Amino acid sequence: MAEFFQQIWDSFFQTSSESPGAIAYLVAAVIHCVLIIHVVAVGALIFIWMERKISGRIQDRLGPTRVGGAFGWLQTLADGIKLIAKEDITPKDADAMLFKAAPYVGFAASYCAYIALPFSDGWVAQHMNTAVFFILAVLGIEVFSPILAGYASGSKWSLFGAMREAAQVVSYEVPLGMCVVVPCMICGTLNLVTIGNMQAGSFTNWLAFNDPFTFIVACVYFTCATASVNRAPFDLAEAESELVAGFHTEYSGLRWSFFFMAEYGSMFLVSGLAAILFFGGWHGPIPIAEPIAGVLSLVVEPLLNFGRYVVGFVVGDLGQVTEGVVATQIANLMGCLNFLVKGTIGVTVMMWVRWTLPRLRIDQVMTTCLKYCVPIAAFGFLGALVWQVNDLPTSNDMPVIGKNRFEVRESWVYQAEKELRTTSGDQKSSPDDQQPPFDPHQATGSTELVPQGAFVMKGGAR
Amino acid sequence: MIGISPVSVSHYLVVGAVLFVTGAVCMATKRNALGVLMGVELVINGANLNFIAFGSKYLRVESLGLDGQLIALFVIVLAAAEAAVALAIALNFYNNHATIDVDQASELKG
Amino acid sequence: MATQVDDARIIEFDVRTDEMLVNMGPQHPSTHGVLRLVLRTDGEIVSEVEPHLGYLHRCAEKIGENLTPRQWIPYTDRMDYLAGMNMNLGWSLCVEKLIDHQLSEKAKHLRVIIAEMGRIASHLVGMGAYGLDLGTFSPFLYAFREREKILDLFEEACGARLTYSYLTPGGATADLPNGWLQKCEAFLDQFEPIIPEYHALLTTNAIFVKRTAGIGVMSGEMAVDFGCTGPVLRGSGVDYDLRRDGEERYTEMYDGYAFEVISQKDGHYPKDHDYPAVPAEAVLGDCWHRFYVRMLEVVQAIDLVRQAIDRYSTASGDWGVPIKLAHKLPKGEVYLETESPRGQMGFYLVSDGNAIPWRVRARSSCFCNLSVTSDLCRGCLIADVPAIVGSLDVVMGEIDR
Amino acid sequence: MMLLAAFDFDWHAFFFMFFALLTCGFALAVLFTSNIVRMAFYLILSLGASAGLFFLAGAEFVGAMQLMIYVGGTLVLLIFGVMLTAQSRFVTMKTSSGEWVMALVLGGALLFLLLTAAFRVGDWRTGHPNPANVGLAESKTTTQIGMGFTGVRVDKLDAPEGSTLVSGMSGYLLPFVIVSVHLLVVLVGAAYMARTKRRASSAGVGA
Amino acid sequence: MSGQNLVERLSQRFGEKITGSNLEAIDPWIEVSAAGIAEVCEYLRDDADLQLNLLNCISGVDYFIADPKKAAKAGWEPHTEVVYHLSSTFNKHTLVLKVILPRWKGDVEGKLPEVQSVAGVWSTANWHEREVFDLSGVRFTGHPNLRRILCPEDWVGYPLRKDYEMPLEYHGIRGR
Repeated sequence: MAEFFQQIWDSFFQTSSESPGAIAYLVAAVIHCVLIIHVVAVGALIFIWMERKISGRIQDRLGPTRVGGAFGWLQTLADGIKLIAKEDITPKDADAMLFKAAPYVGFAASYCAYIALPFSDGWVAQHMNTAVFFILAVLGIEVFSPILAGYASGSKWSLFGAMREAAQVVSYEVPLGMCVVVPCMICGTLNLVTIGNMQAGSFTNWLAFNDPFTFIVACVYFTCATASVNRAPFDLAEAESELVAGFHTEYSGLRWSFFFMAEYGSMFLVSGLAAILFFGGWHGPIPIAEPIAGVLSLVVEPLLNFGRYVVGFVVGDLGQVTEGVVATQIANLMGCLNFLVKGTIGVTVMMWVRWTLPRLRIDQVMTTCLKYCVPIAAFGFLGALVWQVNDLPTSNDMPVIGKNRFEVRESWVYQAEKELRTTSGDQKSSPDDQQPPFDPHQATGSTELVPQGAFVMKGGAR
Repeated sequence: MIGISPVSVSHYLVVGAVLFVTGAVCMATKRNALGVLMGVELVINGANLNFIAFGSKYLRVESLGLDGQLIALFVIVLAAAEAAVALAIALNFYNNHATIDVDQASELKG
Repeated sequence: MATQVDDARIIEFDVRTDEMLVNMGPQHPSTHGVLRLVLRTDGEIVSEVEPHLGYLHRCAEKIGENLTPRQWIPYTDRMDYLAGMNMNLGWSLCVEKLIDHQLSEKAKHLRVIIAEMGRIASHLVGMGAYGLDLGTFSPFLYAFREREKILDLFEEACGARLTYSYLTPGGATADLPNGWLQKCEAFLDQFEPIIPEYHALLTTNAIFVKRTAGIGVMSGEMAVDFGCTGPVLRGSGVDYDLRRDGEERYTEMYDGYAFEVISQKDGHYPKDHDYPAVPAEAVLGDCWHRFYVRMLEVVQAIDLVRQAIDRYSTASGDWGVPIKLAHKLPKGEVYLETESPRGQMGFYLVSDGNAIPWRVRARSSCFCNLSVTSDLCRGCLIADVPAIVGSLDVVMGEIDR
Repeated sequence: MMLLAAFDFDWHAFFFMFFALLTCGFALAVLFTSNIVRMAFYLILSLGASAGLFFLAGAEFVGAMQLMIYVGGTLVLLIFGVMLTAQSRFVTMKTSSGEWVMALVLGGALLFLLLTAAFRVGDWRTGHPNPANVGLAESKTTTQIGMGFTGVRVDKLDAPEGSTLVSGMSGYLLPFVIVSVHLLVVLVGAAYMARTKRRASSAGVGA
Repeated sequence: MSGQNLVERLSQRFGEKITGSNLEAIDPWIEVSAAGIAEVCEYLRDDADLQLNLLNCISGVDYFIADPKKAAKAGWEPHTEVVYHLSSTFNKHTLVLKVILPRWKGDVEGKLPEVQSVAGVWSTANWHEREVFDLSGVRFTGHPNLRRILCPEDWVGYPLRKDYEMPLEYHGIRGR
């Protein structure tokens, strides 16, 4: 029993230097699961309520006002209960197995993508080196849900919705991928935690403001993201004025709500991805989180140590809280809030757009993608590339509070230069070129293969 | 786990072999051109699994290294190209003959 | 999507798909009631549209053969239920034409106020619902917000909000209550500045223009050939409005009013300097123009109501006492059309000399306007079908009668 | 891997079994289903599960690539094809039992051969003595792969002098370029080929 | 152009096909024979003076009284009229045409009277003729698609005929 508490304690405050035990991992896993489930499921509840309130305000009405007090904040819950109670209908012409499986495919994909989405520095379910790529890939899988639903429903309107969805999502993956590549290129990694951390400091360090091209790319990213999660004005797959309800025409009750949870889940996902890739991730516009956390930890740390002392009478001594861990965790918590706020802002913008604009036609959606988004994204990509290679000044060079993002310079462009110089030159075995031993605990992406000398060289150039 | 701890290359090869054989049988038995295409995908995937297994550093001390992954990537891309062409052929066949049954594609038979 | 090839007998497709028959309606969000369109589609392209009517058919004409003209007034309300006042007006004028009843000045101005307010209310629905057809929800509520205020005014005048039965043969059921005119003016003052908001949300919105400009283009000749009337006809550039060109009995209501028929002449709309310019993509006779004509008619109606209020308050005579419920009709037959918001609403009345007509016939404007659908929709995309049908602004209650 | 090593239980083997069973099971489902749409669905699941095996083997990039290109791209294309041709008479097409027997016998023989081969080599059979020690960094192959495609093998920098691999230069630049061009040509060709020409008069079947 | 002039002009041109006129009515009308209506309409549409390019309405009116005593006092024989209301968007004038038909073709009950379709002259006529066919039971020869339009396809009877009896039951729905 004591060991159990010890490990939980360790998982948060790392009292010992050795790696945490299995139960600590289990606790961490449970926390991650709970967190992600809440972001997807409870998040959907909140976002649906938000959408109602926002659309109400946009349209000069109040939105829900009854259930759960003046703001109607329990309205979605009440609707959820209604949906659970509704009859689950499978049409006669439907392919029953696929019809029933389709909503879960979408929800699972949406949920699965959250595995790689960090909510704060290191607060991520699975710390992946290819997180960006993974999220895009899994988002791409989500398209099967409408396709299968549309096909299996046995309704022509559903089939239309499915075809549209397939064509649209597959097309929009192209510009979306191009846009995502730009921050990865600047940071030299696909690791979202690293990308986020590189934008520490004031908001000038955010990649969207890195150079003019990244800003363009950020805008295109958001457009394409809106399209790839099927939000208006690109919500052709469920265009109610044309296709009744598109691919979910035949669905009812809880199955139908799974589509919605998946939709809102992916909305927050792409917004969160935008926040990390372009808008500083969990870093606020002004770097005040760490000082505040430092001050707070002066209060919290003694309290924790006191608590440990009290609990220690029952379960045995748990060990001292490691110096600085509390401050880091508080900063992380604030970062997490930061991140949630940013993601929510993205979702809100999507709602705002939805309730303002008419819907595009399918050919216009394709034109927007192929004639506008792809060329602009390619232009932004090339521009950002040229900017990086020529070492043009970025907003990051401005003398502002916070860290200077020197790592940004450490992109693969330099690595390639370095390697090419090494290999084409005669002497190859200068000690700088050796790979440094990897430290498994240090999970950074950009420096993984970079010889130490590169830093020195860059530092000198500055 | 019983029997397969630690996981070795051989275990991956078994999965690869099952995929390969399933795909091959699929190609042989399916009459729908797209079913045949799916068999091809399975075969390719089985082969890919072998490359990954040989390149993995978790399964062998002396692994193939990066080449395994690089070749796997090439295979994936080529499979995509293959699927596109095969699908185009299937659609063309369907358009011209109003059927997707490969057994009826006997125009070139002597 | 089909591209041109040299050999005209060979059609090239992107990917061949099989033709499908799809039912749009009668339960469909964007068919304005219970219209059923049977679409024959090849992928997203619609090759044929066939409207099926009659889901709201209750044979109001047969009912009219068993009721006196005043008793039939509520049935006219329920034809175009979005512009009940204008329907009342059309039937009243028709009956008055048969019995040769002359109205006082005051009653005529009252009718102008009511009819033009009804026009505003109706066009507001047309506008909002068209936004819905194109997938934007907010303009609908903005439109209804203002329409509600008009309905409040109507309610004050006649006690009903949808089926008014207010204008009757002989005049109206009651005079306008005290203070009504001031309220009406206050509404117009408040409403007029809002119109640019609608233009910003719809008329000039880039996506809206993309969805409507150049879609469903109908030439003036075609519009006349299909008997299209009202904004649909004027949207095709035909300069024809019964308020100016109609029968004496109807146009004399508008004698002395300053208004211009809203139709594009020499590339310009009257008074269009205040309102957004026609976008470059728009072709005369497309959905955008039909919509724009409606928007301009709202402004025109505001202007007319203002003039009518001025003249009503100084006019002589009474508000027009209704004829007796069982007024004996002279033998004969009359036909009269009025310019209702959706087009020319005609009533045909045959009397054999009894109080109850021998035959009543309603010429529905939407019925003719809708008949053009299959020609306009040929070869368009599925998404264009709601755009085109919506731009015709049909009300099924009037079509099916 | 650290995580998996945390328990005494061999999580690596457990997850391998999990994904392997999913992969093989759904592959067999593809084989034994006669409904073409369900076949496509099972194929998605099978390939998705095999992406799990890729992740497990430390090939994160390839796994994500498998999900993105194979599952998210190729299979969507395939499903498109299925939907375009899914007339009811083609949805389920039965195979004659003779063909089944033939195919299964030959397939069984092939499987036996492959399985024998799989366990022949001792080095393949034994596995890594302590996979938990390999470390996270070994899975960080993204940059290496990227460099490999541009022609620089950063993992081969310390190759011995004079070996067939010129140090660091045994990359895949040429194949990469060839594959890119090939892909482009194939896509253009496929798009061209899928277009049909029909006589305007015969709206029905074929040219 | 005064009514009298027009009637004379039409009579001159079409002779027998103009069977009568009533210029004293509130809306004066010209009576045209069932066989000549399409021809006359085409002329009215294309004539440079008239340009009656807009067909407002086609109405069917049934004249029939079941009660023989009342019928005797009616002053007319049972018949069916098809009334065409025309107007011109250029000249802003209107015209009424009438075709007078027997209630049943050859007085055989159930055989619908026939009149030429003008759907080729004005496209408006397409649906209006369908409606008249549907409700008043007049067959328009040469109509491209003469089906019921407002009533269901399998409806029995023509509701606007004076001798119409509402069916007692329609697909299990009580009629009366």
